[in-house]
Amino acid sequence: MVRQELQKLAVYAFFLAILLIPMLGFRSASFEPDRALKIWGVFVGILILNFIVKAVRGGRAAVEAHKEPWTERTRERISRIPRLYTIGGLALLAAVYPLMANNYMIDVGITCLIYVSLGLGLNIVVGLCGLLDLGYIAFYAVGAYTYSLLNLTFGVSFWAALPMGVVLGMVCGCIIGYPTLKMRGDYLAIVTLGFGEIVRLVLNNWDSLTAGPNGLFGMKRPTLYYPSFADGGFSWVAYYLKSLPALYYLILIIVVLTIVGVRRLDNSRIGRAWIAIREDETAAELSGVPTTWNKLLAYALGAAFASVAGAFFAAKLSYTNPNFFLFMESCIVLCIVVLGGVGSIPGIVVAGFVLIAVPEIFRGLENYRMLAFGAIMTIMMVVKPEGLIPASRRKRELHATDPHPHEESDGRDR
Amino acid sequence: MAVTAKSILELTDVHTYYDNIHALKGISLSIPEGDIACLIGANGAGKSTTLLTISGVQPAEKGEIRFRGEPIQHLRPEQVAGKGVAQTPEGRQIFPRMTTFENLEMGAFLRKDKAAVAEDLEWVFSLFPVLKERAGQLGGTLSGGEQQMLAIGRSLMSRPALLLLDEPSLGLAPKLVERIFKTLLEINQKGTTIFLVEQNAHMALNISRTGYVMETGRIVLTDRASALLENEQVKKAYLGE
Amino acid sequence: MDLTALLLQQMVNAIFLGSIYALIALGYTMVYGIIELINFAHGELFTAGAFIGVIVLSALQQAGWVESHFVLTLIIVFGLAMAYVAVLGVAVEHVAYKPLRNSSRLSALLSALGMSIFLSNGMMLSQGVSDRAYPQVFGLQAIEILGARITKGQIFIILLAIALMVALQLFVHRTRLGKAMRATAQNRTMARMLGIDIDQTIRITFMIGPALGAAAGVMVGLFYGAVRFDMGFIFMIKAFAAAILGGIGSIPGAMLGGLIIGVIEVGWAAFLPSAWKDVTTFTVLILVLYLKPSGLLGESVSEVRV
Amino acid sequence: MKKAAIIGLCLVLMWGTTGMAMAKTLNLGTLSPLTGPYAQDGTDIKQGVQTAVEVFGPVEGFDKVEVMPGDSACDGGKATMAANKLINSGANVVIGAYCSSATEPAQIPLMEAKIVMITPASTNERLTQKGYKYFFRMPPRDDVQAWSTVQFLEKKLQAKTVALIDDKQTYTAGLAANIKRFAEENNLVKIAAHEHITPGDSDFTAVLTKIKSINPDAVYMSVYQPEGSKMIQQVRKLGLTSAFITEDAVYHPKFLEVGGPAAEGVYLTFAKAPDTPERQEFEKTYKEMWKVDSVGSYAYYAYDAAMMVLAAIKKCGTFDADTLEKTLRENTWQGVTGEIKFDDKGDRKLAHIVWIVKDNKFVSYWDPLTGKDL
Repeated sequence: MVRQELQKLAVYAFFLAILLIPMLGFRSASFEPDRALKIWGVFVGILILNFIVKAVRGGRAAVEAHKEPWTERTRERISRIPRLYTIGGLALLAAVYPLMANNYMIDVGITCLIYVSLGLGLNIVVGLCGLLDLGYIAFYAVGAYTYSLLNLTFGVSFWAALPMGVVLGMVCGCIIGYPTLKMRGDYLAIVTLGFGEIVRLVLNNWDSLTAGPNGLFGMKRPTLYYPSFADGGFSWVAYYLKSLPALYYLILIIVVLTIVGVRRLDNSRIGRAWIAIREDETAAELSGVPTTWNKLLAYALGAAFASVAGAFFAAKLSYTNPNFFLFMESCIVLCIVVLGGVGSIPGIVVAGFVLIAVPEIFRGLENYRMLAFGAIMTIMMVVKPEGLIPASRRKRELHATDPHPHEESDGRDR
Repeated sequence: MAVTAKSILELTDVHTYYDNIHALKGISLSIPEGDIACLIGANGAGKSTTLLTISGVQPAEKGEIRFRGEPIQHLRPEQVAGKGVAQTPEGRQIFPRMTTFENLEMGAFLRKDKAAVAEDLEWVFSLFPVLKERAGQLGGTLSGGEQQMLAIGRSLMSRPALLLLDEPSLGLAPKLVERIFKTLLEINQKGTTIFLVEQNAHMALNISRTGYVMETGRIVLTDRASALLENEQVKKAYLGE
Repeated sequence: MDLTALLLQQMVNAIFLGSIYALIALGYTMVYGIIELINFAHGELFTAGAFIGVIVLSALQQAGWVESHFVLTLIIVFGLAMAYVAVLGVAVEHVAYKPLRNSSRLSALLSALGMSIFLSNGMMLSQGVSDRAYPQVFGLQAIEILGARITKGQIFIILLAIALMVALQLFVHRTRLGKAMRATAQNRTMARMLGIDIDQTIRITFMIGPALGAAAGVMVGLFYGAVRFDMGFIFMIKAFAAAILGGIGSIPGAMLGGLIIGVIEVGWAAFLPSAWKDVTTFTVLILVLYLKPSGLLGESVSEVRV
Repeated sequence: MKKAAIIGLCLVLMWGTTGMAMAKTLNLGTLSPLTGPYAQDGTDIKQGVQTAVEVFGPVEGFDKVEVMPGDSACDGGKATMAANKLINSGANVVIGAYCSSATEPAQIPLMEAKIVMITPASTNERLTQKGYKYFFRMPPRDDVQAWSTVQFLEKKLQAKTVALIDDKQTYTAGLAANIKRFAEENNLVKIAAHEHITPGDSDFTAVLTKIKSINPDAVYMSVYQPEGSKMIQQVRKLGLTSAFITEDAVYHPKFLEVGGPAAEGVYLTFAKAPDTPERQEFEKTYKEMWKVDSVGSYAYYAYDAAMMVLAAIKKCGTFDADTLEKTLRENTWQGVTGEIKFDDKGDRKLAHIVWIVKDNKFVSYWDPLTGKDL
C-alpha cells in the first residue's frame, strides 16, 4: 500500500514539480532561488501531507474488510458520544467565547459565523436540492443593500428591515430560480454565476439608488429596546448593539436559528422532496413530487437565509460596497458546503470555521497561504470527496440502493 | 455437457459488486471456440452484468476470467477489446453525432491493416445493405433497427474472435429480429464465436448450441440449447409455454 | 470618422476579441465534452501560456532575435507556450481531476477551483503582482481600410486563431485520435469497449484545449501589451459563457459562441451605455439558455446529464 | 468531540497569533492590501513605512519602533478584521488603508479605539467629512485633483470637448464625477461622452472607437495603472489624436514600462515632487532596502506619513491620540512630497501639478495654481 502510494506520489511530484519549474522562480532571464524555495516549501509540505493522509487512510482501509470508508467509523464513534454532551459543550464554548477573546478574535468569530450561516443557506440549494449555485452571494448582497437603503432613506430599524430583506431575497431567489428550472447541472451553474454578476453590476451601476462604487455608509447598528421607567413615565429606550461581543451574540443567535430551521426543513416533507429531486429529478417528478415548486422553494429559502446574513453584515460594518460581493465569495461559500460535506450541518459549521479562521491565522504568510489553500482544497477533494463530516443520511442514501447499475465511471451511459 | 472443442472463454467463480450489491455470485461457464452460446434469464438476473464483467467494464471482484487460456479479469475494457473480444452492449450505444461510416470506422479502431479493414467494411455492408445507404447519416438519426445493425456491424469491424451480444432483439419488429438472428448465424459461420444474452429465449436457444440459465446472480442451468428448449422448467419460466 | 468606418472598425474589434474568446472557449468545451467537468483552472492555464510567452519573448528580444528572425521568434514563442501549457494541462488533469473521475461533480468542481487558486497564486508569487510588459514586436502602425484601422499584429492574430481552429476541426474529424476523442465524448463506456484508451484520450484533450488557451494568452499579451497573474479570471468567465452559449461540448459551437460574445460586448459598448456591457453579456446568455437550454449548437437537452 | 477539538484548536491558534504589546515599544500599524490585485501598491505602502522607521532611527522615550503590517485586502470585512487585529496587538498609530472602500469601514473601530489613522492613498472626499478627529490624509482629495485637471483642460489645453472614461470603482468613478461637476460649473469644457470599462478587462477598443468617432479635444482616463497602460496602447493602435490626461493612480513606473512608446505625450496629474536632497536620499535608500529599480508612488506618501508621525511623537513625547492629533495639526512638516500642513478636517493643502510623459519619463509640465509651465 505504502509502496504504491509512494509510486503515485512520485508521479504526482514529477508532473507538478518538473512542470512548475518555469512558473516558480523564473522571471525573464533571472532565477530567484529564494522565492522559488518558499513556493517549493509549500508544495513539498502539501505533498507530504497528502502522502500521510493517504497512507493513514490506506492503512485503515486495508484493515477494514470491505469498502466501508473510515469516515463512517469515525462518525459512528462520534455518534456514540452522547449528542447532548457534544452540543452542550459546543454551545457553552460558543457562549463564553467573547469573554475570553479579544476584539480581533471576536471579529474573526463573527466573520466565521456569517459564513457559516451563508453556508447553511446554500446547503439548502446545493446540499438538499442538488442545484449547483455559483451566484449565491447575490442574495447576500440583496440583504445587505435592502437594509442599508431602508435604514438610510427611511430610518427603518434592523429588525423591521429584516423581514423585508427576507421577502426581497426570496423574490430574487424566485426570479433567479424561475428561468433555471428547465436547466440541469452546469448550465445552471453558469446561469446562477451570470445572475450573481448581474446583481453586483447593477448595484455598481445604479448610482442614483445604490451610490454605485462609492458604497453606502452610516447604517445604524441593530438595536435592542428595553423599557425605561425614568421620570415616572414608561418608554422604550433603544440600545445599539455596537460592541463586537454584542454583535457576536446576535449573529450566534442567527446561526442557531438557521441551524434549527435547516434541520427542520431537512426532516420535513419538503426536505424529502428536495432529496428526491437531487437524486433523480425525473423519477421524483414521476412519483408526484412537484419539482418546479420545490425547486423554487429551495432557491427562495436559501436566498432568505443569505439575505439575513447580508443585512447583519451591512449593519455590522455600517458600510457596504458592491465589491464585497464578488464571484470569489460565492466560491468560498460553495467551498464551505462541499468541504464540510454536502448536506451535513456539523460539517458546514466546521468548514466555515476552518475556511475563514485558518487563512486569517496565517494572514502573516500573505499569499503563500492562498497557494496552500488552493492546493489543500484540491487534495482534500481528491482524498476525501465526501467532505469533512459527511451527512449521515446522504451516505446511507448513496450506499443503500443504487438505482443505476450501469453507472460505473461515466455520466453518459446512465 | 459435452465440450468437444477447446474453450475460448472460461469464467470460474466470478463475483461482481455494484457498491454493496452482490450482482454476480460466483459465475462459472465455458464457451467452446466457434460456438454460439446464449445466456437467458429474467430481468435483473445479472445477464448484462456478466457481459460487462467479461469486458472489464464492471470489473470482477473475485474469480477468474480466461480468454484463450489467458487471464483477463484484471484488464481494462480497452485491453480486453485488444485481445479480440467485441461487445454489442444493451441499448446499442451508437455514437449519435458520428456518421454511420465513422461509427463503423470506430469499430476497427485498434486495427492497423487497412486493406483488411476495407474488406470487412464491404462484408458488413453486404450483411446489412441498409448501412451502406445510410453511410453519411448521423448515428443518432437512424431508426432502432438500423442502429442495431450498425452496432453489430461496428463490433464485427474489429474482426473479433468472440462477439458478446446483449439483447440484439430488444425493441425490434419480429421480422427484423429474424433477419438479425439469421445474420448472426452467418457471422458464426465465418468463424466468430458468439455469446448471446437474450430475453427472447426461444429465438436465442434456437440458434445456439449451448445455453445457460441465470437467476439472481447465479447460473442455475447449463445444457445444450436444444435440451433446454425441451426442459420443463425453462419452458415454464422463459418460453411462456 | 464616418459611419462605415465606425461600423467597420467596431467589426474588426469584435472579430478580434471574439476569436480570442473562441480559442479559450474551445478548451472549456473540449474538456467538458469529454469528462463533463468545467475546468476552472483553464483561465490560469491561459495565463500561464501568456507568461511563458513573455518570458521567452523577452529573452529572445534581448538576444536580438526579434529583429533578425522575426517569424522564427514567433514560432518559438507560440510553440513553447503551447507545449508547456499542454504539459501543464496534463499535470493538472493527473493531479486534480483524474482521481475524481468517479466522484460527484461537486467534488470535481471544487478540486478544479482549488487548482485554479493554486495556480493563480503560484503565478502571482513567481511572476509578481504587477503587470508584465509584453514586448511590442508588431509596433503601433496600422493599415487603414475604408477608415478603419487594423494593425499587423491584429491581422496576424486573427489569421492564426482561424488557422488553429481549422486545424482543430481537421484533427477532430480526420485523425484517429480526434475520432477517438469524439467517440469518448459521446459514449465513454462504448469507446472503451472498442479499444479506445480513454485515459490517453482525456490526456490528449487536456493537452490540446489548454494549448489553444495558451495561444490565446500569447495573443492577448501581444496585442494588449501586458499580462498579469489574475487576468485569466475575466477571460475565463467570458469564454465560459461563450462555450455554454454555443452549446458546451460542441467545437463549432464554441467558435460561434466566442464570436457572438465578442460581438455583443463590442456592440453594446460601442453604441449603448458602456457600463452595462457585462450585464448585457450575461443577460443574453441567460436568455439563450432559457429559450434553448442546450445552447446554440449543442446537443439536445435530454442528453445533458446532471 | 472531533468538532470541538477542531474549534478548540482554532481558538488556540488564534490566541497564538495575537502578540502582546511590549513595554516601551512604539507600534506603527499599516493597513494596505498585501494580497489580491492591489498587492503591489499595498506592498509599496508597507515598505514605505518600514523605510521611514529605518531612516528615522530611534525615537526618544521608546526602546524600539516596530512596524505591524496589516492586510486590508481592499475588502471592507477583511479591513475591519485587520484593523481590530492592529488594535489588539497594540498599534499606536495606523497608516492606511489603500482602497477607500477598505478605509471607510476600518475607520470605525480605529476611531472608536482612539488611534490616529493616516491614509497614504484613499482620496474619497467622504472620508474626511465625517468629523473624525484622528483621521488624516496624505494625498490630495479627489476634488482637488479634479479641479487641477479641469484647470488644465480649460486654461492650458483650451479643450472644448472632453470624453471621460472610468472603470466604475470608488476612486476612479469619484474622480470622473468631480471632473464632470467642475467642468459643468465653469461651462468652458463640454463633456462629450462618459464611458465606463470593466476593471480587469483587457479590451477597450469598442469604447475607444466610440470616442474616436466623437473626436473630442481631450480624453480623461480615470483608471488604475494596469488598465491605463493597456488602454494607451490601444489608443495609439486605433489612431486617436485627442490629448490624453490621466491621474495619479497611473503615475507608476509600470505605466512607462508597459506603455512604452505608446505612453509618450500622455498628461498625468500628480503631486508636485520637490527635487530635494531628502527625496533623492529616500529614493536611494528605498531602492537599496527593497532591491527595486523604481519607487511606487504610494511609497512616498506612506514614507512621509510615517516620518511625520515619528517626528511628532518625538516632539510631544507620547502617542496619545489627543496630543498627537494636536501636534500633527498645529505644525507644518517637511516631507518628500512637499510641505505637510493639515486643515481642520485632516486634509492636506496639496495641489497636483500636471506631468507629461516624455522620452519614457515623467516630466513636470504645468502648474494649475500659477497657470505657468514648469
